[in-house]
Amino acid sequence: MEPSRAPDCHGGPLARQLVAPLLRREAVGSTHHVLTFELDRPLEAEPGQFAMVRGAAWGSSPFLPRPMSLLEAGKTPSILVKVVGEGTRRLATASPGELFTFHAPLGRGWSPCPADRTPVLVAGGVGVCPLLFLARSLASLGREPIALYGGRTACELPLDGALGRVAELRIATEDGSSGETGLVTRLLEQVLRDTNGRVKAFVCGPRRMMAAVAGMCRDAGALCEVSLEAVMGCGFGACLGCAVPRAGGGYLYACSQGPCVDGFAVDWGR
Amino acid sequence: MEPSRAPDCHGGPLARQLVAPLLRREAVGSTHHVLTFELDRPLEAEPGQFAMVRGAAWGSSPFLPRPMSLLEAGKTPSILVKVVGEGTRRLATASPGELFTFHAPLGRGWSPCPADRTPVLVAGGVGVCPLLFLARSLASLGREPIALYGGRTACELPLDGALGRVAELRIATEDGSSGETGLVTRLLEQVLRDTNGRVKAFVCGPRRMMAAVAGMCRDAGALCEVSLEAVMGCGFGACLGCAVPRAGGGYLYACSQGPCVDGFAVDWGR
Amino acid sequence: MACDPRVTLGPLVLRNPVLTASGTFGYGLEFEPYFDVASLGGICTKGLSLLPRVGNPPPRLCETASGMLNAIGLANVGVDAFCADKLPHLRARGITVIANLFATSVEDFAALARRLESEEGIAALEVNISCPNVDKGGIAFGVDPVMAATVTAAVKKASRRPVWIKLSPEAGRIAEIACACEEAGADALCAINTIRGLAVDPETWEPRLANRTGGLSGPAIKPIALRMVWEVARAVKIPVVGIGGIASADDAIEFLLVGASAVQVGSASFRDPCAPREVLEGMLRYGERRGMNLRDLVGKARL
Amino acid sequence: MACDPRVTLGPLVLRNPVLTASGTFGYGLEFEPYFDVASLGGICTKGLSLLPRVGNPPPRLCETASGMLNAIGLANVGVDAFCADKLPHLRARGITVIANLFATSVEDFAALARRLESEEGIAALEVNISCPNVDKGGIAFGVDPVMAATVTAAVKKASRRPVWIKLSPEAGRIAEIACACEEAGADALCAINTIRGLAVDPETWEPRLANRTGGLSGPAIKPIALRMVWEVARAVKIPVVGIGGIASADDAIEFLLVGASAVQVGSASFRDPCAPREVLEGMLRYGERRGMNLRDLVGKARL
Ligand SMILES: Cc1cc2nc3c(=O)[nH]c(=O)nc-3n(C[C@H](O)[C@H](O)[C@H](O)COP(=O)(O)OP(=O)(O)OC[C@H]3O[C@@H](n4cnc5c(N)ncnc54)[C@H](O)[C@@H]3O)c2cc1C
Ligand SMILES: Cc1cc2nc3c(=O)[nH]c(=O)nc-3n(C[C@H](O)[C@H](O)[C@H](O)COP(=O)(O)OP(=O)(O)OC[C@H]3O[C@@H](n4cnc5c(N)ncnc54)[C@H](O)[C@@H]3O)c2cc1C
Ligand SMILES: Cc1cc2nc3c(=O)[nH]c(=O)nc-3n(C[C@H](O)[C@H](O)[C@H](O)COP(=O)(O)O)c2cc1C
Ligand SMILES: Cc1cc2nc3c(=O)[nH]c(=O)nc-3n(C[C@H](O)[C@H](O)[C@H](O)COP(=O)(O)O)c2cc1C
Ligand code: FES
Ligand code: FES
Repeated sequence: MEPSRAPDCHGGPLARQLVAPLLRREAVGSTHHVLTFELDRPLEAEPGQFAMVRGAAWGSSPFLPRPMSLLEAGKTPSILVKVVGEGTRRLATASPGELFTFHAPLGRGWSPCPADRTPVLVAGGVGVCPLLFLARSLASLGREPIALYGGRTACELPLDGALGRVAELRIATEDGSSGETGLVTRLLEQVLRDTNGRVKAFVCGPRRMMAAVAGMCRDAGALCEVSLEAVMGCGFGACLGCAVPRAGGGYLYACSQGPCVDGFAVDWGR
Repeated sequence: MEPSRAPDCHGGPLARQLVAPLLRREAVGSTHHVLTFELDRPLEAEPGQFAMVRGAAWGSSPFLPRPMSLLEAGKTPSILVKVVGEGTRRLATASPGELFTFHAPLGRGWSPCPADRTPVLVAGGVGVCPLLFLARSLASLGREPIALYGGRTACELPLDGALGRVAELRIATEDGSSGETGLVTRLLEQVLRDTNGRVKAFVCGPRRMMAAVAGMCRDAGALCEVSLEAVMGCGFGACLGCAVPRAGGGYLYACSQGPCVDGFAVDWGR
Repeated sequence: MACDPRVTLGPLVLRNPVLTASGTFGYGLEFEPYFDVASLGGICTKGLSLLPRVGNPPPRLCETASGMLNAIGLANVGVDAFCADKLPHLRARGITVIANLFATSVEDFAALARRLESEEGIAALEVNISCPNVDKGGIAFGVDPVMAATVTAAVKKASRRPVWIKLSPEAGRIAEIACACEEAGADALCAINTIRGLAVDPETWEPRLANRTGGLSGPAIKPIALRMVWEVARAVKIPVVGIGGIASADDAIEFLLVGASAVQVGSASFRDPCAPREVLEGMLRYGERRGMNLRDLVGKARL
Repeated sequence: MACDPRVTLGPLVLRNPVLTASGTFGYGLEFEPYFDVASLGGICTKGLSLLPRVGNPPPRLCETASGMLNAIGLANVGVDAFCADKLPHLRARGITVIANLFATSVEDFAALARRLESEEGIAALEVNISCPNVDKGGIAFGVDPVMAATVTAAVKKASRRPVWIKLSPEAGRIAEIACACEEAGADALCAINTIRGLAVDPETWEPRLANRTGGLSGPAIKPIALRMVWEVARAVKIPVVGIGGIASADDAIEFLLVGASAVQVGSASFRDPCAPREVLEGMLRYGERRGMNLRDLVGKARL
């Protein structure tokens, strides 16, 4: 049967779940790993979309697949993994050839940046993934994004080099081990001032950081899009597990209405 | 603290559980694998003893370790694995370097063969493991064991070559693809006749085979020792899961009173 | 050899015994990219209530050993939006739809059933008297035989459709509730819903779910579910639908063997959206290998 | 920073809150090669009955997702042999012993308690009114508040020792049973015992256990156990001992946070005989890192 599209499904390429071997795993610093998979046919995906990834031999535990932002699409898509628990630990110790279920592309990617707005990418830690993909895409369109990248310390800025190649990169660390000392919002403050708010911020990082950035953008008249963070069950709208409080009441679903949503559509207070 | 021995614990070396990497895995035919582990100090073990083996990264499922007869002791002990379910499948796909918990030596090994009895090893399928270890040990003592080895087909006779080097090997297969056509009991019949029953049979294989062999030995006045088969929880007497009906009522515990027990001590009918 | 996959659930003949469990399969349409949903025995919709419900605050999910806890709180679009936006598509695709109903009073359960009377393309009603994640209704009906019977009778009266009652694993004696529902006219019984559990973050001391407790599902609960389905199937004459941790054809066959006439695949669809199809295909292979119709496996365990 | 590991369970002060669960630690001596058992808070013996019991026919165990089913059937050497052959060794080694008791009548429970009165080296009695694997006794007492209270009162009367009642997860409302036992004089409550489950071999159609059903234990049940321990701890004033799927220090800390004063490590000891010691060491590190005494974690979850 030719797969048909659910009526309220967003546009973009249809998701497939397939079994794919790990092609290679590269350590990035001590706690991050880039995993590259080998697909049978190229994955079409937009920056900001994600994959649900799971070891084919995990058995019944860990049970659920793990949402991971796509770093790039194509025949050998990759993800960046930060070890925080059992699932990411297993990803970070996988050997080439190990089989994974790879379910992608999922969710809504970033929406376009209006021509009259400078794209400003605001990244925290592994939040860099969907933004690196976006930066590459913007660069290929001839746009010149500014990237603001923050973390506690220099080790928490994976892929900063790659980001610097496709964007004008500014860094902030809390301990001052790289770039400016302080939070990434300090960098944003300056950009908003310099540009008089004529920017669109694309934001992915810890919730508190995204909340702060959204607030600053609102005040400055800037546009703001964020990539939502939520524990996910299915990744495609079936479980209603990935709720995020919506401005005005009710919930947004990170996997089907996001992960990329208007930063002002989120109720950051609840 | 110096480990002390439980009061009703049998003699022999004390068991240790340690984490050991897989040194190598060799396929033996299409469904069997010999796994060799690398210990920090040599394992002392007797033929017939076993190990509880489990992947250190298995998490909570499969939950229990798997009992596996020792093929040999020393600094690089090995086991022979036949794939029957999830645990053995994982063992059979492990890569060198993967860490395992290795809990050994456990249980009671084979008891000595009286000087006036010919040792006759009766093996079915993976039952060959504790018998190959025994055959090597007997051979090193200058005894000349006879080994009777049976299976449905030639592929189900792993390690027949190794066994043939340390024992006088006779084979029976149900489909006649190797050795005599028929059951291993046919071979035993002849040995019992030729020796007038002056043998001690050491038996490890499917329950039905062990029951038949025990019956034949009893009739012929031969001694008979079997290696019990049971689903095990702990492997060292703590769960009482590995019960096997005892002649005269009650149960034997395969892990602590066995696995090697007098074949006439088992109630094969219940 | 031939294997007839069809099963009979009281007045209903299903294409095959593989359904999807409510709340784990969205409204069915989410799975269209993955396989032909109409090839299944049927789908149970997300729990429908008279009015839309936004559900519980997040976090709503957490993972546990071989399973997961959820406290979705019966978020749903409401029965009207379901009939307007979802049902026509399901009907057009030839999908067998079981409408899963949730209410906080006997009257509302009956009203829901009546509301659906005029809609075409609903094969049966599955009445959820066992949701552990809402303050009112749900499980309160499911642990008391009198309440369970009252709801059953009210829905039966309000609808000409087959009425399935979804039982709670938290009744001390599930067979007692099952018998009460049978007597009150239920056409089939579904067992089990999730089992209430709790998880706490040892670092923050916060519960991992905003609702504190949530329902445990997945392979972890399969042995408990299988035991309960066996208890229910032995106690009643009406058909039983088995649910709980089913992730493979072997799992599903275990449920048939202990007396279930059909099964529902739940959380396994999160791990693999094609899980229901794979369960079905594996069951067909099993039936063909043995030259048996799937319905002939029902109750065959040597128990 | 300093961390005092001691905990108080009613009249009893334990070295630390890590005990071993009955039936999963033999008579304690089996673990001597692995670590110093006396360093634990205590061990609960295999269930002791007045007369020796041979237990159920095999198979007695089967593995399930993140857990296992067992139907040992309370095989044990009997109370006399325990006192003669095991207890002197346990005493000599300084191991804190909790004697787990099983009987099929109130009188026999009392007789067991009396039998142990003259023995030294028993810190408390743990009364198993929740074994799912025997025909008579066990769970029947555990699902009925009146029966539970009767057993509690009888054992209390027969013994000067602290009496712990081990609760069944299969009572519809576990808190109700808990309160009944508290009123009847129990010194502490232990929760939970295993949950009855079933597994069938899809090829042979035989149950995987000769006893048909068995008790589910292991990480699979942890979320259910944690919820029940929370419910019990909220309902009573006496201390609660948490049991169910504990395999790591984090697991144990979760149980303390929801209100358990101590924990028991069960099936995890099969996977790793040193599990109880590792749970304890991890808890000590946790306490030291936070500069807290372990008893100060009890009930601290933000629930
Ligand atoms: C759309 C999306 C894209 C993501 N992209 C990436 C990525 O590119 N790289 C990356 O390393 N991580 C990414 N994450 C986060 C990643 O999915 C989680 O870190 C992972 O699921 C944790 O699994 P675990 O088994 O290691 O941890 P667990 O043992 O499951 O949990 C460890 C801790 O992490 C928390 N946690 C679990 N899941 C999530 C989640 N989905 N979001 C936030 N916290 C969670 C838990 O509450 C717990 O405190 C993304 C998440 C989403 C929703
Ligand atoms: C003392 C002893 C020594 C053993 N030595 C070896 C050996 O050297 N090589 C080897 O390949 N196997 C050996 N076994 C058998 C081996 O332990 C089982 O095959 C293994 O535990 C199955 O695990 P699994 O996860 O692959 O199968 P599961 O998925 O757990 O089960 C698959 C099937 O095997 C049956 N089974 C499970 N465990 C056992 C068991 N312990 N005994 C018999 N049947 C079982 C189950 O009932 C089921 O039908 C030995 C068993 C014992 C008791
Ligand atoms: C995320 C989630 C949502 C659920 N929502 C409902 C629901 O709305 N109505 C209902 O009757 N059951 C609901 N359930 C219960 C399932 O239908 C099923 O009974 C349970 O998950 C056990 O099956 P499983 O182990 O295969 O998941 C839900 C389960 C999950 C995991
Ligand atoms: C093999 C086995 C035997 C058990 N025997 C007893 C027993 O004799 N008495 C008792 O009160 N509980 C018994 N239990 C229950 C455990 O003490 C414990 O309550 C249960 O296993 C849950 O803990 P766990 O998940 O950590 O194993 C037994 C459990 C297992 C697995
Ligand atoms: S993760 Fe399941 S609906 Fe979003
Ligand atoms: S396997 Fe536990 S007692 Fe033998």
